[in-house]
Amino acid sequence: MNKFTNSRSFDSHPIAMTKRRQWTAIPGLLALAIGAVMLSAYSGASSSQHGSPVQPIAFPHTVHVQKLGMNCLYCHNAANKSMDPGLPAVSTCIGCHNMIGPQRPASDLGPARTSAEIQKLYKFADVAGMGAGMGANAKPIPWVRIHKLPEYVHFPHTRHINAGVTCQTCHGQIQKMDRVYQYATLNMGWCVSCHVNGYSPKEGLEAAGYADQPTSATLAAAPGGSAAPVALATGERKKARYDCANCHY
Amino acid sequence: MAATATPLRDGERPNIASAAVRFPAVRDYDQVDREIGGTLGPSLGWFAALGIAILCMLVGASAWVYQIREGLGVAGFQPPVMWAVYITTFVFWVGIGHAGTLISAILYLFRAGFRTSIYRVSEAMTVFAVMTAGLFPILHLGRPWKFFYLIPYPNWRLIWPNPKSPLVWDVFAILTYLTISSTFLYVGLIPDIAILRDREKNPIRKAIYAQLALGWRNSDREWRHFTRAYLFLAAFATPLVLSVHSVVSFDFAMALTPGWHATIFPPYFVAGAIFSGIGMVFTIVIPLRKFFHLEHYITLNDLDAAAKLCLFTSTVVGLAYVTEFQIAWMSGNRFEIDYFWNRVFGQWAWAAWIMLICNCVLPLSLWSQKLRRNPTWLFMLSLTINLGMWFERFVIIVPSLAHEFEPWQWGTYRPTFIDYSILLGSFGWFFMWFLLFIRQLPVMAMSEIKEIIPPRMRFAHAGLEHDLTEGTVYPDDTGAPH
Amino acid sequence: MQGVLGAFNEIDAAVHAIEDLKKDRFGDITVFTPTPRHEFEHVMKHPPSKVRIVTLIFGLCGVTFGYWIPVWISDYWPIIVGGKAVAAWVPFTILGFEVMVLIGGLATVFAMFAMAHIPRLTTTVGYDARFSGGQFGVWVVTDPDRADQAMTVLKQHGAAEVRRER
Amino acid sequence: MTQDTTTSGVKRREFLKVLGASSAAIAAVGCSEPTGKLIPYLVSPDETVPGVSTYYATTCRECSAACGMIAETRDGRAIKLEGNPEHPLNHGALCARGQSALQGLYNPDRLRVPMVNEGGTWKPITWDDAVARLAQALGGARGKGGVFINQHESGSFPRFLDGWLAGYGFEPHLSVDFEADSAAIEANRRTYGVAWPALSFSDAKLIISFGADFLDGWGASVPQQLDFADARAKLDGAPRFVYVGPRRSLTGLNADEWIACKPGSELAIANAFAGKGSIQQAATESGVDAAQLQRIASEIGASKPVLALSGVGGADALEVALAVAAINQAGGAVGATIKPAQAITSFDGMTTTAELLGQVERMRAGQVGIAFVRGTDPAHYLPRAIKFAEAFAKVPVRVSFSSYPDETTELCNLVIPDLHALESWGDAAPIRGTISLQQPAMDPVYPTIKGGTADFLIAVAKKDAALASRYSVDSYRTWLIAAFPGGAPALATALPHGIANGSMGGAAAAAARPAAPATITVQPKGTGEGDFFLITYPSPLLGAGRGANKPWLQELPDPVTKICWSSWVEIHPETAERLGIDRGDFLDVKTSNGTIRAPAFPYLGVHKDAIAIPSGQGHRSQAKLAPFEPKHHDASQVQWGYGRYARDVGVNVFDVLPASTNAAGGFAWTVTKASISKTGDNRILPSTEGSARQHGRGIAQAMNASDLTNPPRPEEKEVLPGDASHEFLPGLRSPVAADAQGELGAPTAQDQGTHKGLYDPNDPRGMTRRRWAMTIDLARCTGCSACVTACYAENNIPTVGAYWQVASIWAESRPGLNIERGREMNWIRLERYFEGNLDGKFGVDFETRFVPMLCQHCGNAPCEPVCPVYATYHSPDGLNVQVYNRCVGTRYCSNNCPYKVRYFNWFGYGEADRKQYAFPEPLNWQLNPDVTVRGKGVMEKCSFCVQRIREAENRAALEHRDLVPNEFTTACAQACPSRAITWGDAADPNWTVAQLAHDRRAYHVFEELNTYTAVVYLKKVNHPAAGAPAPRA
Repeated sequence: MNKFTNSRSFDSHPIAMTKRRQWTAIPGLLALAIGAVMLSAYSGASSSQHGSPVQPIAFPHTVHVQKLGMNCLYCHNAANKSMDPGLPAVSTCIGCHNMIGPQRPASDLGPARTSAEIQKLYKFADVAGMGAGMGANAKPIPWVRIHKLPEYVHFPHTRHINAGVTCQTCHGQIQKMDRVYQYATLNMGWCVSCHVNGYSPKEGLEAAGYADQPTSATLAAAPGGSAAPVALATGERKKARYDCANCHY
Repeated sequence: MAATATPLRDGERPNIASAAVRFPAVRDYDQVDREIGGTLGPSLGWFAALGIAILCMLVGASAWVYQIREGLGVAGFQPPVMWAVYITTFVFWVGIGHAGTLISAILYLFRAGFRTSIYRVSEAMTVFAVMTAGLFPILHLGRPWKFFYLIPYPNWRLIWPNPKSPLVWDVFAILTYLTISSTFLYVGLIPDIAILRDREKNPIRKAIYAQLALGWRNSDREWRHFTRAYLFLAAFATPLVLSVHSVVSFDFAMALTPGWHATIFPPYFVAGAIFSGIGMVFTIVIPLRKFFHLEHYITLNDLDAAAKLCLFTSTVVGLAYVTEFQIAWMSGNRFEIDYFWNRVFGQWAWAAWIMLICNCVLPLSLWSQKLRRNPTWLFMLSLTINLGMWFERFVIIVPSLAHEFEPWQWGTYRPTFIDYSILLGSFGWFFMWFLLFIRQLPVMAMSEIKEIIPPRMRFAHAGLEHDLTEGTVYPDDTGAPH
Repeated sequence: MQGVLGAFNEIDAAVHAIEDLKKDRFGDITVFTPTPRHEFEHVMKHPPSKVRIVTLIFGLCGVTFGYWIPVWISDYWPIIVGGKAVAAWVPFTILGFEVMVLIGGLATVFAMFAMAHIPRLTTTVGYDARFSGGQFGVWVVTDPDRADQAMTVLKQHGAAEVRRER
Repeated sequence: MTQDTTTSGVKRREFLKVLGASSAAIAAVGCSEPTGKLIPYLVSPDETVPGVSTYYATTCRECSAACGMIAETRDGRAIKLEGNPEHPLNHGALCARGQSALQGLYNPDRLRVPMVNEGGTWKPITWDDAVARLAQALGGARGKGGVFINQHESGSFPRFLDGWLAGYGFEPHLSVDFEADSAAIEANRRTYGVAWPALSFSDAKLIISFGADFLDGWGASVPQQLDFADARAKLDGAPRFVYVGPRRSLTGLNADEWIACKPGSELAIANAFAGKGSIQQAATESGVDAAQLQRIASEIGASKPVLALSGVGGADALEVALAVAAINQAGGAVGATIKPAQAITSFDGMTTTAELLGQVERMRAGQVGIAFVRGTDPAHYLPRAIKFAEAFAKVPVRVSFSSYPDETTELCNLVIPDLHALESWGDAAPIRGTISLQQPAMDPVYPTIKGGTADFLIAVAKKDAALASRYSVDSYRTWLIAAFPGGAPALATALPHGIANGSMGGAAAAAARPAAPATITVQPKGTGEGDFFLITYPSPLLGAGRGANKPWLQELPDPVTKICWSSWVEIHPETAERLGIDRGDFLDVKTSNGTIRAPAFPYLGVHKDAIAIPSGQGHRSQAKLAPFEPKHHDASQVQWGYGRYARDVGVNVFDVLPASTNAAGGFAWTVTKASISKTGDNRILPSTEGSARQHGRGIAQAMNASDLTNPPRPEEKEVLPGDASHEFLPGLRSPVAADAQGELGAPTAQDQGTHKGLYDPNDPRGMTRRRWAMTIDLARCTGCSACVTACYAENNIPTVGAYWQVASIWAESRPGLNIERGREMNWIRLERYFEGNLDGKFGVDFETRFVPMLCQHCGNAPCEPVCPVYATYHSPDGLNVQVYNRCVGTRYCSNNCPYKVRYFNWFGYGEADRKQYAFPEPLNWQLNPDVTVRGKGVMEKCSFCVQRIREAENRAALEHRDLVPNEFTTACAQACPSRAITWGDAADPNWTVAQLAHDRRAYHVFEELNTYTAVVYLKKVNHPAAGAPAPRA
């Protein structure tokens, strides 16, 4: 009797008085969107962490540091006096390796063997053979960079080394790495956490391989010298400035 | 069947929102559905308009892409004028947004009758204006891709935005405003979308409407919570409107710059925002009621009432202008005096005079009832108001920066085609959304209009009849239904 | 759910039908109305909406949170700008207010959704598309044995259409 | 980590890549693999530590004066030049031109290989080929006359060169310094017996300069400026300074009184002052009020000793100079303010322009078989009337030793690019009895250049059997060591100091050149037609054109007009108004020799009957090259016309000058009349000047000298522009206003809610202990702008004025466009405010105040709270820090900065792949690795050289000590040749800055804004004449 009047866009039509509808989960979509935003916000916190590129020469830190006990500063000789840690010049490598050649004699307990890596070094350095100096066609070794802070971060290695921060604190246990990888996230929160909460000399020394009962002798040998035992004794964490302009300028 | 002639309830006033007959030419619910529903769906003219809007938007978008690529230098910034057309346009659009919330929320609380027919358009205008305005703070950044630095979220840098900065207040205020006003718009739309859902035959459109209607059934339970929530939303939106433009004004008032550093700014900006917003409402609504043949919904009474509001805010803004000069004069502060002298007689005097004439002089015509009820005049006036209010922000921003403390660094500003393109693009962006809106969703709150028009009665009651015929009806105000 | 649905063209008819149904002790009645009418509210005699309590609670939570964010941020990494105190209360009021509105407003809407049971994730019985247009609907949940009685009441009051749902 | 474009462009750490010093340096720096490579040294150099600077003492060769320089090198590259504090001439100061030598070294348009012009096209050849070709040409040219035109320099190279020329039977070379004042030199010779006696400004009671622009480049400007500033800063008995001349140069603007005489009337005034003419006649001739002249004349009589200097540009320069010498002799100057015994020998052995012109006539006559040009560009600066190119073309073999594609080089047919002074060995003799040593600070930028000119000449001589025996040395270095008194061991001792006593053998060869043919007519003053005298003068920055290819100097606003990247015509505002000429109207300036077109600059300091145009711009290429476009730039294409930064910028004023010389043989700059006409074109001048007036805002404050000796009076306080009755908080007007963390971070300071974290005075990290601050003594500042260039060099500030550094699409493009738009990036800028003569009437004197304006490092910085992301904040040690990588570019901080010292990267000036890139290879080698290169969209500003603070702190920590007072300073303070800037820790009374801040002249700019600035200005001191009212603000 009372039908809907006709309109231009909607014709009246018989509709069953009951219609079953399914309502989809709009809230679900919303949650999905929020999740995506949060995910993207946190991604990129450290994209380069654990990066471990193949180097032109598979330099074994394990052998040089762990086995031979070389000091980091022997090769990275500017680390305690410059912003930059310094890379060993090719002549530094050759300084030892013109005595330690690719054909390594039987030594210690190991057999005589050939090192392909030292061959490569000789090729770069244009060394004719054992005992010879660098040749005229020597080329620098194009090491692949692993630890890279953005250009706007000024990181003074000297301040950290002289404050007794061990290399391993940031670079991980290099002495155990066959191939070096980026140990820390190197993101800003990581830097700042240490600056605010403080550096523990004890943990640093443990990472550096002085884990078992640091003695005064090992402590004195550790970077940072005499400052370390004091901090260690008091158990104090050394806090640093976290003012923005300390790193960003 | 006990056909007794008893009243519905004893001693209760029948439920009619306004005592006046708002829509003499609207007879029943079906007519509402038919006529307002009839505005939906594309048409050739609409496609043309949408095409133009999208084109303008694309011009602005390409300009923006180019600007991001090359750097902000492609725009006309000339230090010390570090903010110019972009921030001007930002404040302009935020201001536009305010009238919508004023109409939909504040007038709702005040039960102003003329609100019903224009509030949906205004609220949509608010959302799209804020969406447009919201682009500009990002757009004017030197490094827009770092915009997220302004948002407080836990991050691996362990640093946070500066909560003392007015720009962070802006972020909070604009995001809140966008969220609340779009929620407000959407909540109000739900019953109307349900109507569309129930009437739509095209299965795809029907499915979309069905999703958007969230299963609304018009049940008494729904309406009960709905009306209450709607009231509280309106109650929240009211101070929000005042706060948002106060916060925007803090961008200037918190600064030291002569011409900016003034305590009068928050009320001045709020009044200006409402003024400009009503101007934009006229700009939108007057053509809309013509093209959609909705003269009997958006009646001349409505326009008249809105025009009075417009006149009122115009005088408030005018008072603020005068006060600024007076304060500068009486401060004895040379920086202030120099600046305000420069404002009206200096390099940018023309802009200041455009502002004064459009915002303070021309709206005085609204003292005349005849002009208030003349849609053509209102439309033309609204265009000058838009222009004048844009220039108000321009006058506040550019000449102030160009004439600051340090005379050695006094400067000027010349916009480039990039500034113009992005300004054009903002209009394209706004109207693109607006045009998409008006053909997909009802431009008037159908369920609210139904609330006002008398429901069909089986038995006519004396009291009811009386109410239905009360109120003044202007003879030229009846626009027949089509 | 089983029940009887009546569609009315006239509001007073629907109201009277409800009154009579209530007299007949039909407890579970739902009204579908294209627009909120006080007539139905009065006849249904529902208590006021609880939305306002949610609004109050979340508004207060919002203002607290809105103050807390900037205070915490400022104190977390103290940085002095413009010689101002690290935790400056006055400007933080703005953030407190905005967050109050944001959280309070959203909470209100979600409360409304929750209380009005939307979005409805279940199937709906007893609704008709006409009820968003021009007709009023009265849906009575009833046992099959009393359905006829309800239908009679509805018809008696001039329902345009009455049907049983199951 | 996400990549950040802030620092794209030159990667700071890419410097590591070129550790392999000389070899493959160019190849390595350009490439940037996504992974990044670390390239080690082959052999580690002994004295360098990567990442730590090495410093070399050397000598500046940018002008004849030969100041001592320290070149800072990092990882094998020179990155900064500073004055050598041990050097007796400049005592550690260095002017803008000297500092810009780096951009000569790294100029992207430097010629990289020897080239030969065959049939109009240039062909690169090898060094050895070049040697062979020249040797062959010399064989043919023997006996046909050879002319070697060399940029004048002192030291042993002239002797070496003359010896080489003699070997081929050529005359001694021409040692040309076009900007030098031959008249003054000649007058000095005649009067005092030396070319340039030492001038002592601080011993003078009155300084009177007749057009002698001793702060602009006349004479040895750096030592003169040092001494002048010392003189003016004396609280008691500071000399008054009167400037006589038709145009107020930078020197003139520093004068207390300007006698604006007509051009060419200086002689009458000088004679009158010397008692050889009447005051009345001088007044008539000069148009100056006789009473004023009389007052000065009696002042001269009363103030002994005086110091009178002459440097006029007219044809009567020698006569004026001799008359001025008479004033000096009468005024007791000799021995007191003019010290012939401590002669400056930089100008000894210089040839005059007349001699040069004589040689040009010989060329025209076909009497020259071979011509050499080195370091000088006669085709640019010789007036076009001479038709140098025409004459030069008649020389069959034309050899250039220029490093740059300048106009003369383009006319040559063989080019052997010289090494830059920073790459080669040499010496100079700036002061009698001293040797200033020049040593390479780095390996050559282009290894294709195997040696300097001297090395090349040795190689050529070895090809000649007759000469080979005389040139047994392998290089010029060996020759120098042999000539050095004491030989190699003494040299090794002297090199770290850059200076030695003694002499490198005999004096420069006597001028045994044939007398110039008498073909040059010396024009009487004021010839030609026109209403205006055309005053021309060497630009204090670009000289006669030499500086134009260095973007730092192009971008550095002229100290007087503040215009850069352009030429201009100075015209008095009264005249301009009369003729309806507005600022920026293009004028055609017409003389009998031609017409040039340049925009007008109404300038109070020029005579109303004169117009003034500087030299230096207007470099052109014969080849009509297309405008430089970085995107399509082919590195092998030579940018003739003196390189991309100089070509087609402005106009060459020498185009309209007649070829006239004064009686001393010097070039007469101001001799012709000109007429001007408006062309109807107008442009906004590329000037950094907003308003030249302070509008009473107390930015540059001044006081009278007489007030200094009186106790302070309340009215000494300047009227502040804000609320006059404003009561200042205690702490303001203090030396350095209180800091955010309290009164200079004292632990007793009240906590205003600011004692948190590092800001806590009791924090063990102790950052609050320091409050870095600066004082700027306006009594010393002369406005020379050396600090600006120092800042550009230290802080990697991009230059933005080149015409391609604009948008890509539909963009206007002209030199200085970004400057027109106020987009210059000078972290420190020199504001030049005029005081008095508001109406711009001629004849009313005015005062000039120079204010170096930089970030004030406010304690309550308005910029800080508005930044939404904490990109700028107040650091616990008192810096207003800008964190580039945090900046999102809202620019709100700049809006809120009352001092307007924040600069925005509108384009990617620091991004190598952009056309707006400011450091095209190899200019980027200069970039300071300690300072981030900013990408587009970030704000930047003065950082108080925070990198130097951190470096000093790191060094102190390494040495387990605290910072030593005055241990280091900022780049601007270091460079300032007036010693006007002092910087340091204001919280520690042992730093000089803490003491200076207590000076009674101290004030803060915009103190009423309660910004609590860390920069303290000391008021300028005026010396008004007794009876003459001093202009006041």
